[in-house]
Amino acid sequence: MNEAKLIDELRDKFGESVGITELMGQNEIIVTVEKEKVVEIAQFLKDTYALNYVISVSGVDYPEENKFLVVYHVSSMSENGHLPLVLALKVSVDRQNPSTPSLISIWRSAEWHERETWELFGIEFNGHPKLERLLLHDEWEEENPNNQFPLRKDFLLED
Amino acid sequence: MSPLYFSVGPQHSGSGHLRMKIELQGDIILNAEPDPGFVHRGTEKIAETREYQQNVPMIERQCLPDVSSVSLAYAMAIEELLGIEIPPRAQFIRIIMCELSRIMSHLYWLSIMGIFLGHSTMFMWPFGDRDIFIDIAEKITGSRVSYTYIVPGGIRYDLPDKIKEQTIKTLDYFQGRLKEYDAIFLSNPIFERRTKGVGVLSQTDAINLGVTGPTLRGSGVRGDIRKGIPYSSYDQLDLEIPVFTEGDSYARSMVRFKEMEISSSIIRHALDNLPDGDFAVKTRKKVPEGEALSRVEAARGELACYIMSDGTSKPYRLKMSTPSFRNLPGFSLMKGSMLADMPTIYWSLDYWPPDADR
Amino acid sequence: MDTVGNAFVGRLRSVVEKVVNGLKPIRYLVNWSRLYSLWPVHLTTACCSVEFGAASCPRFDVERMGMLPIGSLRQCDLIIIEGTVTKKMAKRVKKIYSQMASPRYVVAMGACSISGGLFYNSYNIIKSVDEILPVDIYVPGCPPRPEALANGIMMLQDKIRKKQVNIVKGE
Amino acid sequence: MNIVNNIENVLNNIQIVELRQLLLFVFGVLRSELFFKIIFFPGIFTILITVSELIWLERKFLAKMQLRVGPQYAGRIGGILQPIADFVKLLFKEAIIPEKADKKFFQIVPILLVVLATTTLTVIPISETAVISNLDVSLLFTFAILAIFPILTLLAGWASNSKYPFLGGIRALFQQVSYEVPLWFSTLGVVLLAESLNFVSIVKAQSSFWYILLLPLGALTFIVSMIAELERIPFDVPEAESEIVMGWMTEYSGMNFGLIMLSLYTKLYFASAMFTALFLGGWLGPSILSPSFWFLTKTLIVALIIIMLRGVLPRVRLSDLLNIGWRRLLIFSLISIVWAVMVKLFLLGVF
Repeated sequence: MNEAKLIDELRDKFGESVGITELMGQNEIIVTVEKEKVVEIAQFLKDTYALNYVISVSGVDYPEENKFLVVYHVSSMSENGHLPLVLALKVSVDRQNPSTPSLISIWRSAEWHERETWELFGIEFNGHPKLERLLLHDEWEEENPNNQFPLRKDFLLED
Repeated sequence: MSPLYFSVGPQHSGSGHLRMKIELQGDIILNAEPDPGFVHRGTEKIAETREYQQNVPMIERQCLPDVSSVSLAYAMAIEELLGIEIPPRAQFIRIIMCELSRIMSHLYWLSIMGIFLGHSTMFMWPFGDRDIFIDIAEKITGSRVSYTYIVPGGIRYDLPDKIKEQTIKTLDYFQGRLKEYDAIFLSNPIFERRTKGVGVLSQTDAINLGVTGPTLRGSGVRGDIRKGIPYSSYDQLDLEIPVFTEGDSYARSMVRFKEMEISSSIIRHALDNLPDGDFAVKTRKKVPEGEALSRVEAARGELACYIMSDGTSKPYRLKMSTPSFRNLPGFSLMKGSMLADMPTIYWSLDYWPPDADR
Repeated sequence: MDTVGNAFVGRLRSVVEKVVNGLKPIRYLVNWSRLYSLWPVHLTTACCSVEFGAASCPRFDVERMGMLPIGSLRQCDLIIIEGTVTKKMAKRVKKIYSQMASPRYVVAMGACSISGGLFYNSYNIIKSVDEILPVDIYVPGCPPRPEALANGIMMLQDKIRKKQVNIVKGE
Repeated sequence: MNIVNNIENVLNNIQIVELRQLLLFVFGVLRSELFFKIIFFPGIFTILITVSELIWLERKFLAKMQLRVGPQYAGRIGGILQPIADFVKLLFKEAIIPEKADKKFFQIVPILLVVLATTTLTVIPISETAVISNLDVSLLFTFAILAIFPILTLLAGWASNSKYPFLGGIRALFQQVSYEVPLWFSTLGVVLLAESLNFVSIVKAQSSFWYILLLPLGALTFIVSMIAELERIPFDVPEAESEIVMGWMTEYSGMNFGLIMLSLYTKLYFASAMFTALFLGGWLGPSILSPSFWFLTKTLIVALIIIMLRGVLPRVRLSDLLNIGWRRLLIFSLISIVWAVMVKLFLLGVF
């Protein structure tokens, strides 16, 4: 599983929609992808490279660049264990109306992660069956009406 | 008869700090949906306001029964960012601490499994034996449960002398105790009757749902980071992964039970050929810009710690993908099972609510 | 709840209360019985529950002081707040405390329940349990050692020993 | 006995006729032997003392099995006063009656439970003479009383009008009804051998051989189905802590709960007493000790075995519970009846 081959194959198959790709550490690839093509790329990765096991979905807030970054960490798990490859699929999302297609149809294990990212960041995952309150309590909206998403940078903690 | 909705709330001797919304028809559970969040303290948000070193005690409070794995994942991510190499002695001591906390976490799991099945002696025996392991940890790190012993750059101080004899003596005593647990509880016909064929998770479902740890290894998948992607010199140790293929609560329980023996043999092996040399490396407060992902096999499953740093001394974004959160899909196993199976399935996932809510 | 029923009903209750408080030996007997059978509620709020479990394990057995972990909430009279109380948990803790039969006692265990502890600037926790419950005993520590919890229970027992007995309403 | 005489003279020369007759009657009752039996020896005092001792014994014995100490400070010597502390605390605790609950039945059930549990003990002979009511159908009498318990537990669960007690009540009904059938079949063997339904004559008939030696299978089915009657681990399903909190006892608090606990342990004492009377030859034993002492030690040993099971076995699932009840135990009890017939014929010398 050499990583370079994967990056080239991704490049020629999806061309411009695959943004910056780099090699990190021993066997970790970072691929930034546009919002529209993320579902097909994910499907392609799952079929050809058997990346079927989501490790984590984390949202990152860049207020100065006015964008969110949704990072899918995916690795491949087979019957006899882990394969060392980890791919960080990054999707950049506009900060004003943050919404990105949910990858739950491809990776079933991303369901709870996406739901948590929606609750703490406010990033809409359209196509997600159950975007409901998960960790915060029910009266969360009434208590802080102006900014409901704690993990955003502009949500300040009182010290 | 119309279905009976009721919530197995945070105050219930059959659920930890978690609420389960259960829909019951007669004695069969139609739908069981977990409602986590009762211990969500927002550690990821607080971590952004504190230095790297200050975060270690707070991150450990996530999973108090199994502390060393959490701090190891955090430390390894920062070391990857700093690009420093940990001396072999520190790596071996880290392995010893992780395996010790794995045994303690599995003992904690075994005692709660006992009380959930109504076996009060099985609550007391493992808890009492966990205390002799706590003595070793207390002698090494100075505190009973939250050690903050594994820090970015190695470990805080070296092993005290005469710790080897005490550990070997404890492990020998523990071998005998494991046989007694097996005799009174695990090979008890009622235990087998209550856990065999209960909450069956097939191999493909296990991979699709993304569960991890003993829940995964109970369904026939040989998924263990210590073997797959060896870290902190686990590759120098011979490691045998217990895998069961039935995928029911009994398989998951036996995986954890076998792991206790393997962990004690790892500790013995690590203690025998412990390299000498210094035990820590000087680290800078400011971490260079970049991002790092570290994966560690905690007692409950694979723990991934993802840190993005922006060059300052505080993390820009810290994400801990904890094993309990990733075992949440396991609750769907309760559909169609009897109400009496609810505690068995719930605790065979070894779900620790603060670990999942962070 | 006005219908605070008791083994002594109607006017008998105030008579018995006058007698019990008047006569020292009877008051001593009632207080003695209350402090030697404190039944804790089965409620774990956060990570201090590991040390409460260790406190009820064979080494630091709290059952020596008569603490029988009983299942239902109606029969318990001691609630131990083990660790951080998040806002979601606070609603339930208030409801649980109101469902317990009086006389009921509260032990705040761990720095998080006393003053917010390690997570003082979190957006989702109650700074200290005093905001929602009348606390009797504070057990500091993060997590406090089982001996500290046992010492807290003993301090609660001394407090009950000196307490005025009133049967009608909860303290 | 001169105290009795001069009290009688004082009473005789009271002028007011009615008062004299009343006091004489009351004095007669106080001196009567039945009053002594009801209040003191096999009656209320012994029951209360043995029951509180059983509670203490269970907590200490379980603690010893779990390598810990158990109640120690309540009463200096090993926590001996722990049951009394619990009892007095519950007396002075607030007894909450939920609004939604059906108040009448909610409060009647604990009282009825205690009353029924103690009435069953009137027929068990502690020694030759120390039996309160020596009915000649005393075994049938216990049949009747024990048949009422499932109705009461269901009533308790239903009257509390909330989810967990309702489930617990239904489960208790399943369990106790399905385990009464093998319970009574297993006693048929004893009745066959002793040719009488009276406990005293059953015990007398065991002077040569204890029935546990003649009918081991009957004794086994009796003890297993009796544990199911008592809702004790491993048949703890109606108040399965980790599933339905405390089952039908969830809503009870204060003295109501105290009475229920009292009735539970009285039933435990009654179960072991009945087992000793039927199978272990009640008060029969070498004469170095007094007969009632023999009876109490045997009951204690049987109670210890029942308590030991609580420390050793986990809880059975509801479906297996009913399986064991209807399939296995019923067959065992039928086999034990056939076995008893064979033993009877052998004793009569037919073979």
